[in-house]
Amino acid sequence: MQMTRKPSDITTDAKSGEVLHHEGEFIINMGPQHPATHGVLHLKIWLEGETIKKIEPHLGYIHRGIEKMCERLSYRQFIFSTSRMDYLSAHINNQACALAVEKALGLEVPPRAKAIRIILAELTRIASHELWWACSGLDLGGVTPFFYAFREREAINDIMEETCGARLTQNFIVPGGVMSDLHHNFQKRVKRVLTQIKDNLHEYDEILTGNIIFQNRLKEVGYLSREDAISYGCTGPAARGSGLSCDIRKLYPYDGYEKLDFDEIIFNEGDCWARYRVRMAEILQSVHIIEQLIDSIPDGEFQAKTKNVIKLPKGQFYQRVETARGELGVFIVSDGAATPYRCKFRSPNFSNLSAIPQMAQGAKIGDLVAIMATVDLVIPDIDR
Amino acid sequence: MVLITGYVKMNGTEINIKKTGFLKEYFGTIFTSLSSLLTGMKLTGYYFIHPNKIITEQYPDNRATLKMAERFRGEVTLPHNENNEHRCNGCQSCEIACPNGSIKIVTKHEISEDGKKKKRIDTWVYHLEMCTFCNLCIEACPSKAIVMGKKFEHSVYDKSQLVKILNKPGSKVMKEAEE
Amino acid sequence: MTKEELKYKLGEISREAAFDETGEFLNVIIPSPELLPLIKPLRLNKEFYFDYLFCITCVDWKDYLSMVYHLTSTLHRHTCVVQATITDVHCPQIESVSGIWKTAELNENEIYDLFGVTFLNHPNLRRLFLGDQWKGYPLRKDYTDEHMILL
Amino acid sequence: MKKGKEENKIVFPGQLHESPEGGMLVTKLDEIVNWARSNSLWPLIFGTSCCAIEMMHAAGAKYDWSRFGFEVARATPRQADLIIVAGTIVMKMAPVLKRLYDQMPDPKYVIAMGACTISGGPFFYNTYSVVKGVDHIIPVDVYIPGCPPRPEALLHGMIALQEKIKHQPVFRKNKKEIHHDERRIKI
Repeated sequence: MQMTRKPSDITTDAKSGEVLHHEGEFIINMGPQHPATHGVLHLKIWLEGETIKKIEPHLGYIHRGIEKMCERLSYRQFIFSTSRMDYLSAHINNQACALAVEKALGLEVPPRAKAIRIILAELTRIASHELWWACSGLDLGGVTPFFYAFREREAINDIMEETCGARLTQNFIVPGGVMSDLHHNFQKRVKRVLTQIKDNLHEYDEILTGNIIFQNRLKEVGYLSREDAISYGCTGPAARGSGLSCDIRKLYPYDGYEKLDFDEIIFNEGDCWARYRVRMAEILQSVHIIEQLIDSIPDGEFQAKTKNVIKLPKGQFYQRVETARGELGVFIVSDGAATPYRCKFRSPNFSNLSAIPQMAQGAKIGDLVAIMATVDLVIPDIDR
Repeated sequence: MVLITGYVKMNGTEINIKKTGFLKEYFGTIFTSLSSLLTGMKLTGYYFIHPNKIITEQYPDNRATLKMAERFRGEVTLPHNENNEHRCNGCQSCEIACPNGSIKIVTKHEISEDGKKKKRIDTWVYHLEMCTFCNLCIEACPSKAIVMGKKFEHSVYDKSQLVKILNKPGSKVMKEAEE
Repeated sequence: MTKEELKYKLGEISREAAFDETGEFLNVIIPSPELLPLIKPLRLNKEFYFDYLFCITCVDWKDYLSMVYHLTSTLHRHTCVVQATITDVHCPQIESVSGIWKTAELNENEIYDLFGVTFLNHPNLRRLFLGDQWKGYPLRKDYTDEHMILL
Repeated sequence: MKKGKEENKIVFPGQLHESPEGGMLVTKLDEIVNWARSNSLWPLIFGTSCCAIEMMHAAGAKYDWSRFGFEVARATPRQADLIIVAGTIVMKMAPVLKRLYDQMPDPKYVIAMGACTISGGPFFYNTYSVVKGVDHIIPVDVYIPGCPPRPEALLHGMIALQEKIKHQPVFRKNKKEIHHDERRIKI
């Protein structure tokens, strides 16, 4: 963090005459290399004493041009690049792309592939929330949660490695199904992990949730009203903590979520504590979803037959899924060729980030870390 | 909704102090926060005296027993048999399937015994420094010539060592894999 | 509201609107000056109540640009897509919708950065990702760069 | 020291002349300093994308890089002597990375972790804003390919760096470094 303080009363821009800042006002640059930003985010913060007056996000420190890149990749290939966007829910990103292609082709995915996708997606969601829990503890000054959450993450990563071949960026989904069948150990190990998570969740509560110091840092901090959440386009746990029903799995079900029994977690308080509780409850909902499927994975093919070179019909296709952070939309404009004409990823983090200045208005600078921790940003997903 | 996670139990310890007086509130806050802190530290202490629950893996010492999963993607390999033969016939499907151009196959034309011109691989260049292990090349290979290797320790001091030539010198294509 | 009802109601608001029903959602295609007169009632009118702008993007069609707004309503749960055509490729301009949906502010910065579309009445228009020194608009189809090695 | 000059010099009886690797004392001092340096590498966290998660896993309970003395991960360059570049570096980030590297005190080491850092990786072709390899900006000591590499692979790379540090000259006059490029890493 660099701190600048100008001695003169009012500093104005030489060209436009616009007032830049007044006396007693600090401008602090948080980032682009700051441990609490979970990546390379640059926030320019106007402060009056300790109170935040204004925040301006400066992005692009990890802008890799994935949308441009996808215009030259075939529909089989462009799936892999999306795992690098929101790498914590890489599997769900891949699923979104595959679903968009399948929707355009009118391709029917075998039920076995659907079940495999959902189980892996929910495992990804649990792993992502575990990491969020670890890091929000870390951001707010507790190092211990980090080690507890990574224990469960390792168990999930081992399953991913055994079935998909990679720990983090799996690239297991292909248009029309999944790349290969489940590993024979899969069901046994998933059940073991689910019991481990359920048994260990009380430890999470003992270490962090029940801690009064931690609770006081989250309660009544970073308030976001339901109207603002809608206006800023917030999705995911960040919006559900403000009472907005926006779970894509419920509203626009895909891959057979409509047959499953689970609850959409909604809290109405709108503060950091509500967002924290949404995520903690979502871990259990994901466990519940996997439990329904794990013993009844349908038999049959794991991949529908597709042509070697996939060509989408002309038109525009929009597919949305619920990642661990909210709604990911894949918007493909096709001109009938083997590559997309234009590919847009509506990322959940980008909209959630735009609400941070609103949440942090009038808060103290120390609370900004709590706000960013509970919104759970993944910066490469913002910049793409 | 609150019932499903365990924090209902913890909610009992939430600060619930009425305005009874400054001192009582002040010390009450200290007491509750200390007690909740100790609850967490009790758990840490539990693991401290239960060393059998430690999951730490002794990495460089356990290399002999460390086995990667069956499907683990470590590197692309081109297996050769004992006669120095491989299955790659140089169709370049993997090169086309690779999304980031980490495979380059240089082909040459060979004249076989019966006088026919045949396409054969000259060098099978694999850029390990660019590979993302997405498995698309393996899926695309029609003759199953390439497989994913299990080795993951690729650290080098020099970047140029990461560009690998997978076909061994003097290797030939297997009879059954031709065309 | 179903697609047909939306189409009928929207046709009453804007005379120049063309409709495309081939996709999943109802597409409303309008010229760029017609954007605000159409989109304001969509947000404010109780029967439409499109309060949730979930995706803004731009598509470069070489001889024209089209801004694509995906709108949905958290009340009625109906969706429609507004496509505003910008014919001037060299100096594209369109009215900002950041006064109606706050999410548009950052998204329009992104589009300004990557496509070069200038948003009129935008509170803080700046190049979000690439910075002011960057030349050209990368997501345009005619963009060339020496750093960009094509496979 | 030039070899050609030494051959032409007349050696008087009783005169001390340096051995090519430095004297006994200096060599031993070197070993001590390098032992201390290699076992207390404090990394600067420079995680920009996916590789940072695997770096966190390496710090986590299962892999636990504190077994090697790496656990003091710092967020400031002033207190770090190793920078693990984990993730894509884009044009806008490159000056920041250079500046962070310049702010680190000597001796400093760089590990390039993951395909994006080594060469641009998946973003080498068809993108406009990615730096094609971090060694265009700062000198790299150890390259760890993978996308992202396993935590064990990161540990392997860091042990390889320790190996390299153990062989570098500190007090020895002979500043010719041992060519690590030809040596295979063995641990």
